[in-house]
Amino acid sequence: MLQELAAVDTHPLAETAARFVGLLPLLPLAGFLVNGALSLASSYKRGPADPSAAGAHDGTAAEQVAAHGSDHDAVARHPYAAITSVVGTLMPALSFALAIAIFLAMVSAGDFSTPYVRSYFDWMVTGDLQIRWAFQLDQLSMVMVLVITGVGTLIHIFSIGYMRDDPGYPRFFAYLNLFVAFMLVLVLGASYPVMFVGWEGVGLCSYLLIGYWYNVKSNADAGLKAFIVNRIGDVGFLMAMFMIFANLHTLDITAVNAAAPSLGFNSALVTTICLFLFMGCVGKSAQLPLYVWLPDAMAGPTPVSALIHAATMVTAGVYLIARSSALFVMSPAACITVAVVGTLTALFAATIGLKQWDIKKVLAYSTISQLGYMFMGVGVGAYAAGMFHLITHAFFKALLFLGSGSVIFAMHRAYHHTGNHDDAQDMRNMGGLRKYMPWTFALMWIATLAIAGVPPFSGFFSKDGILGAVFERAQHGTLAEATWLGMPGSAVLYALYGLGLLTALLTAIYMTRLMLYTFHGPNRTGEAERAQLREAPWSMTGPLVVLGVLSAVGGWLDLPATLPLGPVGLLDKWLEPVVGAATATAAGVVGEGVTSTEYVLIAVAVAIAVLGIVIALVRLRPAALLPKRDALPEHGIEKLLENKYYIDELYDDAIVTPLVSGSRNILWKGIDRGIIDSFFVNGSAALSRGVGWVGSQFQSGETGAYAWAIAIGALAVLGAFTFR
Amino acid sequence: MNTLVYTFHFYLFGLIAIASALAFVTRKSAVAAALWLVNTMFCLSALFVMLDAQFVAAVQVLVYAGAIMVVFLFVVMLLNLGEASEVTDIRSLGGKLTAGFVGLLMLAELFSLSRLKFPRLMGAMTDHANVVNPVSAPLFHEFLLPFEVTSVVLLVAVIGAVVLAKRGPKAQ
Amino acid sequence: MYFDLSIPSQLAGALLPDLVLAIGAMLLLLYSVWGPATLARARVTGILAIVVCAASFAAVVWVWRHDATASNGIIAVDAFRWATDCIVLAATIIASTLMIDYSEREQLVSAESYVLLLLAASGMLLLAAARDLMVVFLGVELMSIASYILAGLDRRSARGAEASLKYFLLGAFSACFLLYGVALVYGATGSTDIAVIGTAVTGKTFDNPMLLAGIAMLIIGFSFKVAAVPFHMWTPDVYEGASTPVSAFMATAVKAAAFAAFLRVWIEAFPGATAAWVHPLQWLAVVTMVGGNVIALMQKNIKRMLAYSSIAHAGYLLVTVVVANQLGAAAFLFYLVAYTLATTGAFAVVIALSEPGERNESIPDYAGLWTVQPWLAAAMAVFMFALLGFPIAGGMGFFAKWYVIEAALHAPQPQTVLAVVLVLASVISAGYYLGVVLTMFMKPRPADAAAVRPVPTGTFLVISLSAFVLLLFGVLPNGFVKLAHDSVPISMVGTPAGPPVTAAAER
Amino acid sequence: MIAEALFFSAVLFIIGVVGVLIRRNAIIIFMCVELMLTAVNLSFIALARLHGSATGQVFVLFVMTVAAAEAAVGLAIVISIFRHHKSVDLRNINLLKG
Amino acid sequence: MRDFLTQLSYDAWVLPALLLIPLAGALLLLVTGSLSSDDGTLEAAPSARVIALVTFVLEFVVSMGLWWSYDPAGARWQATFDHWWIIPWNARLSMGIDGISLMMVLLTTVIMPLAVLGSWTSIRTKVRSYYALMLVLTTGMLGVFVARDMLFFYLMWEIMLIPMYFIIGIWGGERRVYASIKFFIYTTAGSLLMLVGIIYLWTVSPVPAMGLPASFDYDRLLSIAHTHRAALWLFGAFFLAFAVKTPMFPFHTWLPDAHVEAPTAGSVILASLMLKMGTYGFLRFAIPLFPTAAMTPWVRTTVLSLAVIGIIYGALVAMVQPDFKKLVAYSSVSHLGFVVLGIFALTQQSVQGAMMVMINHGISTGALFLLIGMLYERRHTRLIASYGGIARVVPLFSALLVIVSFSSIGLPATNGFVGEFLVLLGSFKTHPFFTLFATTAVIYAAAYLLWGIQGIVFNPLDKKENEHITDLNARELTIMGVLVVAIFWIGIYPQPILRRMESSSAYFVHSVEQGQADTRTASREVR
Repeated sequence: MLQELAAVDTHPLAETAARFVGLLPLLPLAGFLVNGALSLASSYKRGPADPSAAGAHDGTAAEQVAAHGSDHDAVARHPYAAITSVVGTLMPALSFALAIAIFLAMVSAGDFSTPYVRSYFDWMVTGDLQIRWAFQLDQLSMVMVLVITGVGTLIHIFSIGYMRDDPGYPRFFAYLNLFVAFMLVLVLGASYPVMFVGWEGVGLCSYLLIGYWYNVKSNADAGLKAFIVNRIGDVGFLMAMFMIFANLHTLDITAVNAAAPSLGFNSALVTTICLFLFMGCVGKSAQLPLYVWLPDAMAGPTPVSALIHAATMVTAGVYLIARSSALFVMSPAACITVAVVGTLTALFAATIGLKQWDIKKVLAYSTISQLGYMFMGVGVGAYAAGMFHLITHAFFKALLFLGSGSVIFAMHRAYHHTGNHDDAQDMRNMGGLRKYMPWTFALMWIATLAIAGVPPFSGFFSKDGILGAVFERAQHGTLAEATWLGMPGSAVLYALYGLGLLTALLTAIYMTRLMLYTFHGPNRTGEAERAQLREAPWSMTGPLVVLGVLSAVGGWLDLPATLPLGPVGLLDKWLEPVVGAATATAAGVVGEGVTSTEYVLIAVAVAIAVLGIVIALVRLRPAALLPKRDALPEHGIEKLLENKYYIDELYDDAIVTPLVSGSRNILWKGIDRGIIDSFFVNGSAALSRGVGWVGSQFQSGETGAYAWAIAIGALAVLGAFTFR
Repeated sequence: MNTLVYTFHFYLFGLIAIASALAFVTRKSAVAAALWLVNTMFCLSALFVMLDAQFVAAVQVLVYAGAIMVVFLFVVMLLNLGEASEVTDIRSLGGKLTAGFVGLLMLAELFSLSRLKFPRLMGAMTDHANVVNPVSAPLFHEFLLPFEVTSVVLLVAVIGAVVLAKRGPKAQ
Repeated sequence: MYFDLSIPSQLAGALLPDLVLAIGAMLLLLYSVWGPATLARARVTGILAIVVCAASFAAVVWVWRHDATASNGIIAVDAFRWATDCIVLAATIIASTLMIDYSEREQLVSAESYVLLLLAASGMLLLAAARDLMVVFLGVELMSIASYILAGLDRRSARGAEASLKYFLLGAFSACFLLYGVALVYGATGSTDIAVIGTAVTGKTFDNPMLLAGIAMLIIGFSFKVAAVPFHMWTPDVYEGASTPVSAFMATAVKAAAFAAFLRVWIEAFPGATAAWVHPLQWLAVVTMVGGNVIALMQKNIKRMLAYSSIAHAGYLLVTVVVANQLGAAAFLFYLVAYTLATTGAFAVVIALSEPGERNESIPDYAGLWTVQPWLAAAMAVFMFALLGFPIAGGMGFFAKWYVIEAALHAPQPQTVLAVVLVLASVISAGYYLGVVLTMFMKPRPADAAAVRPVPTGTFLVISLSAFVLLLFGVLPNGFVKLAHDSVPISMVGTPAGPPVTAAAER
Repeated sequence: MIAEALFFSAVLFIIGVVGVLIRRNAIIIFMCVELMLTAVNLSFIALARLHGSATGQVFVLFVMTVAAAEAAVGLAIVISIFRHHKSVDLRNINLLKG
Repeated sequence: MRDFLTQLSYDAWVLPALLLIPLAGALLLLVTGSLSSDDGTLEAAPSARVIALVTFVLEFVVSMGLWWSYDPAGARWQATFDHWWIIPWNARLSMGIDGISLMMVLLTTVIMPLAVLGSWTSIRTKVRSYYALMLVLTTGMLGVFVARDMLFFYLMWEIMLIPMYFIIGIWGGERRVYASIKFFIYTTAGSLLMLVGIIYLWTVSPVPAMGLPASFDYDRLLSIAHTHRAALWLFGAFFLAFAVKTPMFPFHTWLPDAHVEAPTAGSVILASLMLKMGTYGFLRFAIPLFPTAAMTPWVRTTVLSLAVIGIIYGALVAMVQPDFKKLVAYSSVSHLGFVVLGIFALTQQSVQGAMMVMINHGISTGALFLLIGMLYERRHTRLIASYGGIARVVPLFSALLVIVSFSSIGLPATNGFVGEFLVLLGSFKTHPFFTLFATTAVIYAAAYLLWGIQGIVFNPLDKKENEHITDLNARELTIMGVLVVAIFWIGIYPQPILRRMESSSAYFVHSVEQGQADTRTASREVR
C-alpha cells in the first residue's frame, strides 16, 4: 500500500526519515487492530448455527455473562492485559520516535518553504476533482505531530496504571491508539478531505471513548452529544470545502493556499469560506455556541479527557485555522469574528469554571476558556502565538487532567474499598489531599501557575504572546483598519484585549480555587476512607513528572523579544515558512524593536495573574466547605453559574425537544402517517371502496331499479347527443 | 276531402293508441292492462294500413293481438294473477311522477334530436292489389339469411319453453 | 376463394362454419332427446357438442386459410370475422367442457344445455359476420334468448330462475332501444346495410338529427349487451345466479360477440359521424372502467367479483371502439383472446373449488389454498395477474392492455386521457385481483376448511391450458400479435394498423 | 303523415319505457316491452313508407317473430319464477344483490 | 484476465447467462420437490437453500468477469447481446452494460448470495418457494439493469414486483398482508403511467423518411425530439414511476411498511437493490430521454426540493422511530434523496457521487438490515426499547453494528463518505443552497443512527432476556465480513469503481447538457 506513486521527488526531505511519514499514523493503527482483535477475541462467544431455534439459552453463557459483571466492580485483570499494554503503548511510542527522527531531519534540512508532500494513491479522482491519499509534512504539522505523539505516549503510559482493573482494557487501548492514528491523519493530511478523515475520525474516537463506560446511560448520552455537536461544526467544514472546490477547483492545501489571493481580499466569498471553516472549528474546539459537548465529555476516563479533550483533538480547530491562514488573512471580518468568538468563549467558560464542583468539569471549562485564547490568537493573525499556547496548553492541561486523574483514582480506590458510593470527582468530598498525594500536589501547582500566567511558567509566555498580539493588531494592520459589524476593527480588538485580561484574572481565581479545595484545608472524604488515600503508582506519576517539567520550561520554546532569557522566538522562526506570510499580512507594518508599551503589558498581565491568585487565597475558605451530600443549595448568580447559565437546558428546550417532538408529532404522525398515508394513500383506497360501496348499494337486487338505471343511462346518452 | 278524412282517421287511431297505452300502463289489473294493450295493437294495425303496409297490419292483428296477447292472458290466468290483489304492483306517486318526468325528458330529447327533417318523401307503393309481393320478394332474396335465422330463433324459443316450463325435480 | 353473396349456394358456402354449428346443434338436439335423460347421455351430448364446435372451428380455419373474400352483402367474409369466430368457438368449447364437469358435480341432467350453448354460439357467429343491422338484431336476439334460457337452466335453483328473469326482462327492454336505434338509422339513411350506411354517413349528412338519435339508441342497446356502466346492473346478478360454466360463457363469448358487432358497426358505418359519438363513448368507457373496478373492490363472492371485473374489461374494450380503426380492431381481438383465456380459467378454478350447490364460492373460502393446492392457486394467480394486465406473471394480459393503450395513443385523435384512465383503473383493479391472490397465498387455511376434491379432467385441462397459453404468449406473443395484426376487417378503410414494421426489423 | 306516425311511435315507445319503470309485475313489464317493440314497428312502417322501400316492413315481420319467441321464453321464465317464489312481484325476487 | 475472458468469448454470452442462471436455479428448485407447505419446511427440504446458494454463487462468479472485461475507455455499450423477440412490434431482447449498469449488476450479484445466507435459518416454511422467488427476482433485477430495449426493460421492471410481493406477504411480519399489497399497488400505480409513456414513445419512434420502423431501442428513442409539452408529460410519467420506487418524498410511505414487514432478506433486497431501480431509472431513462423537460428550471427546482426535503425529512422521521428497522427504512429515504440530488444537480462529481451512494447504500443499509435481522432471529423484537447494553453480551455483533452504522452515517474512510461527499461537492457547483440544506443531513444522520445503536448496544443492560443473547456464528460473520471489507475498500480506495463509471457518467452529463442546449437554440430560433 505504501508503494511509491509520486514521481521523482527533489524535496530536501525526500531521502530522509520523512519518507516514512505514512508510518506515523499506521503504527497506532496497527496497535488499534491488534488491541481491537484482542478485545473482541476475549469476549466473543460463538453463536449457535441456527439462532432462530428456540431454547438457545445455555447455562454456561449466562454464567459467563454474570462473571463479567459490572465493569467497575471487576477486580481481576484482563487476560490480555500484558500484551495490550505493550502493543498499545509501544505503537505511539514508536510513532513518537519516528516523529523525532523526522524532526531532526527537518532541522538538518534547514530552511525549506514548500511542504514535503507524499502521495500514496488515488482516493477520489473524477472530472476536475483530484483527491489523493497524500500526507504533507511541514513545520506546522511537525509541531502537531510531536505534541500528539509525545503527549499521547505519556498518556498511554499513564493509562496502564489508571485502567489496570478495567475489564475492557484492550478496548480502551484500541480506541486510544485509533485516536492517535486519526489525529495524525488530521494534521498530516495534504488536502482538506484527507484532513477531514482525521477530523471526523477523532470525533469517532471521542464518541467511543466518552461512552467507554457505556453501561451508564449518561456516559453514552455524552458521547452521542459530542459526536452530534461536532457534526454541526462539520457541516461548516464540508461547506467550506465545497466552496473552495467550486471556486478554486482544488482541495490540496498547498494549492488552496497558493490560490487564495485569487478569491479577492475581503470579498464576501472568502469571508463565507472562512466563516464556514471556523464553524467547523467551533464544533471541534468547543467554542460558543457549540461548546456544550465538552463538559459532558468528561464522562470518559480521565486519560481520555487529558489526551483528547485537552491536549490534542480540541485544538484541531486552532490547527485548521493556522493551516488555512492564507485564506483567513484574506478576510479581516472573518478573522475578527474568530477572535471575538474566542474571547467571548474564554470569558464565558471562565465564569462558569468559577462555580463548578466536579474537578474535571472545572478543568473542562478551563479548557474551553484556554481554547478561546488560542482562537483569539489565531484570529488576530498571530498564528505562532496561537500554536504556542496550543503547545503549552497541551503540557499543562494534560498535567492537570492526569493529576486530577490521580486524585480521582485515589478517591475512587478509597471509596471502593469501603463500599461508599459518594462522588469521587466532587471537590467538596476532597480537601487536604496534599498530605496523601504530595507529588500530585506539587505538580498540579506547577500547572496551575502555568495556566494562571505566572512567570516563568510556560503559560505566562504563551498567554502573554496572544494578548500582546491582540494589543498590537489593535494598533495597526489589516484588522485594525477593517470594520466589523459596523464597528472599527481596532476598537473591537482593544475590547478583546480587555476581556482577555479579565479572563486571565478569572483563570487565576478558579484554578487557585480548585487547588485550595482539593489539596488544602481539612479532608472531607470521610473517616474510613481517609486511611486508604495514597499516591498513585509510579507508572502514573511518572508521566506527570515529565509533563510538570514541560509545563515549567515550555515557555522557552518561544521567548518574546522583551524577555531574552534564551534564544528568542524559536517557534516563530520555525513556523515562519508556513504562517509567516499570513502573519505579516495581518500585522501590516511592524515597528521594529522593543517598545516600552510591551513591558507595561507584561507587567499588567503578571499583576493580574497574581491578583487572581491572591483574591482566591483571601476570599475562599476551604475549611468552611461541607461535603457534597451536606452542601446547601446556592442562590442568585452563584446558582446561575453552578448551573452553567442553564445553556444545556436552553438548548434542550429550544432546539432538541422541539425538533424531536416536531419530528414525531408533526412530521411522522402528522405528515407521514396522517396526511400522506391516511389521507392520500389509504384515503384514495378508501375513496375507491366508498364509491364501490355506494355503487353496490344501487345493486339492490330489484329488477325495477336496474331498469331505472338503464333509463337514466339512456337519458344521459341521449342527452349527450342532444346537448352536444 | 279524402286527405282530410285520412288525416282525421290517422290522428284518431294514433290518439286512441296512445290513450290505450296510457290506460295499459296505469291499470292495476293485469287482465285489464292486457286488454288495453290489445286495443293499442289494433289501433296500430290500423295505422299500418294507412301507411300502405296492409300485409304487416294483418300479421300484426294475427300474431300480436291474436297470438302473443292470448298467451299473455293465458299465463296471467294460469298463475291466477287476474285479480288486482297486488295493489302495490304500481310504484307510488313519487315513482310515477319521476318516471313520467324521465319519460318526458327522454321524449324531449328524442324530438329535439329527430327534428324530422326528412330528405324526400317517396311515393307510396302503388300496387294496392298486390300487398304481399313487395314484402315477400326481399324476404326470400335479399333477406333470406335473416329469414332462416328467425327459424332458429323460434327453435330456441321452443327448446327454452320446454326446458324451463316443464316440471323438473322439486325446487330446492 | 370468392363468394357472391347474392347466390344462395355461395351464401351458404360463406356461412360454412355457421351452418356446421347450427346443423350440428340441431342434430345434437335430436340425439339428446332421443332417449332417456341420464347423466351419461348428457355427458355424451357434451362431448359431441365439443366435437361440433371443433368441426366448426376447423371450418373457420379452413375458410380463413383460403383467404376467402366476398361481394358486398349481408354478411362479411373477412379475417376479423374468422378471428372473432375462433374466440367465440373456443369459449364455447371451454364452456361445454366445464359444463360437463359441473353437471356431474351438481347432478344436473340437462343435455339441452349443450344444444343451447351451440345455438347461442350460432347467434354469435352471425353477429361476428353481420354486415346488416337486421342480421345484427337477429344475431343479438338469437344469442340472448339462448342465454336467457341457459341462465335459468338449473330448474332447482331459485337463483338461477331469478337470474334468468332479470336477464330476460332487462335484455328485452334494452333490445327495444337497439331496435329503435336500427329504425332511426334506417330512417336516416334508407338502408340497414352497414356499407350503405357508411357511405351515407359522411360529413355532409352528419347533421341529420334522426341519425344522431339512432346512433345514441344503438349505443344504449350495445352498451347493455356488453355490460357497460350504467347498463351493467344485470351482470353481477346473472353471473352469480347462473351456473358457473354459463357465467363463464356469458362473460366471454357473449361479450366477445356483442363487442365484435359493436366494433364492426362502428368502424364501418359511423366513422363519418365520429365527432358526434366520440365524447359519449369516451365517457361511457371511463365510467365503465372506473365503476366496474370500484364496485368489484367490495365483492366477497368470487363470481360477482368476476362479473364486475368483466364490466371493467368491457370498459377497456370500449376504448378500442372509441378508437374505431384497424389498430383498434387488432387490439380488440388480441385483448379478447387474453381476456377470454383468463376469465374462463378463473371460472374453471371456481368450478374446481366450489362444492355441490355452488357453495364455497366466497373469496375468504380460498384462504390458504396454496398450502393444499399449490398449482391450482398458482394458476388462479396467473389468471388474476392476467386480468390485472401484469407482465410475465399475467402473460398475455399485459400485452393485451399494451395493445389497447397503443391503439388509444396511435389513433388519429390520440385518446391519451383514456389511456391514462385505463391504467389508473387497472391500479384500482389491483385491489381486488391481488385480494384473491393474497387470500390464497398469505392467509392461513382455516381448520374447518372443506377438503379440496380432485380437479375433474376437463376442468383441469381448461385451467392448465389457459394458464399455459397465457404464460407462453406472455413471453413470446409473436404469433398472436401477428394474427391480430392481420385480422382487421379487410373492408375497412383508414389508418394502417400500427406503425409500419418493415422486413428489416425482422432480421 | 310520416311525421305524425313517428311522433306516435316515439310517444308509445316512451309510454312503454315509463311502464317498465313504474310497474313491478314481471308480466306487465314484459307487456310494456311488447308495447315498445310495437312502437318501433310503427316507426319502421312509417320510414318504409318514407323511403318507399319494403325493407322496413320486412324488418317488422322479423321483429314480430322475435317478439313471439321472446314471449314464449319469457312466459316460461315467469312460470319458472312463480314456481320458486309464488309471486311475480319483482320486489320479492331479490336473492341476488350487492 | 481479460485475455482469458476473450478466449471464452465471455462478452457474447454473459448477460443472457446472468439472466438465465437464476431461472434455471428456480426451475431446479421446482422440479426437485413439492411447493406446498406440508413438506416445505426447512427440515424437510434442506437442499433448497443449498441449491439457491450454489446458484447465486455461480451467478456471482460469472458476473465477476464483467469487472475485468469492462473497458472504461471502450465503447459506450459493452457485452452487448441482441436477439429478436416480438417481431411485429420490433421489440428485441437487447442488452448491454455501461459503467452504471456494470456496478448495479455486480452489486446485485454480490448482495444476493448474502441475502440467501441471511435467510439461511430464519426462513423455515415453504423454503423451496422462497428461494425460487428470490431467484426469479434476481433475473428481474438484472434484466432492468442490462435492458436496452424499453419493452424488455418494462417487463423486467414489473416482474420484480411479484416475487417481492410474495416474499413480503408470505414470509413477512404481522402486518405483512397490508404491507405487501401497499407495496404492490403503490409501485404499480407509479409504473403504469410510465407504461403509457413508453407506448407513446414507441408510436412516435418511426422515421418514415429514413425507412426506420417503430422501435423500442433505447438509443433510437434517445434521438427523438419531443415538443416541450409532450416532453414534460412524458417526463412526468417516467418521473412518477421512478420517484415511487426511489422513493422520493412524498411517495415514500410504502417503504417503511414494506421494509418493516419483509423478512430480513426481503428488506435487504428492497433496500440494497430495488430502491436503486428508481434512481437508475432517472439516470438511464427519465433524464436522458427528456433532457429538456428534466432540466426545465421549475421541474429541476421541484425535483431538487423534493430530494432535499426527502433528505432532511427522512432523517428527522427516522430519528423518532421506536422500531430500528423502521428507522433504517426512513434513513433510506434520506440517503436516496442524496442520489436524486446528485443526479439532478448534473455535474460530473455529483453524478458519480450519486452512483457511489447507490452502491454504498446497498452495502451499508443491506448490512444494517442483515444485522437487525440477526438480532430479531434471537430476540424476536425490533423495538429499540427492548434492548440496551447488549454490547457486553454480543461484542462482535455490537462492533459490527457500530462499524456499519458509521459507514451509513458517512464517516470518512468508510464508503458512505465517498458517495455523499461527491454528491454534495458536485451539487454545490450548480445548486449551492440546496446543497447547504442537504449537508445538514450529516447531523441528523448521526443523530438517528447513533441514538438507535445507543439504545441497542449501549446503555445499561437492564433487561433479563437480553442477557442470554448469543453472539454471531460463523455464517453470520461471513456475511458481515464481506460487507465490512466492502465498506472499507470503497471508503479508502474507491478509484477502481469510480474509474469504471467515469466515462458513462460523463456521457450522461454531457448528453443531457447537450440536449438542453439544443432545445434552447431551437426555441430561440423559433422566436
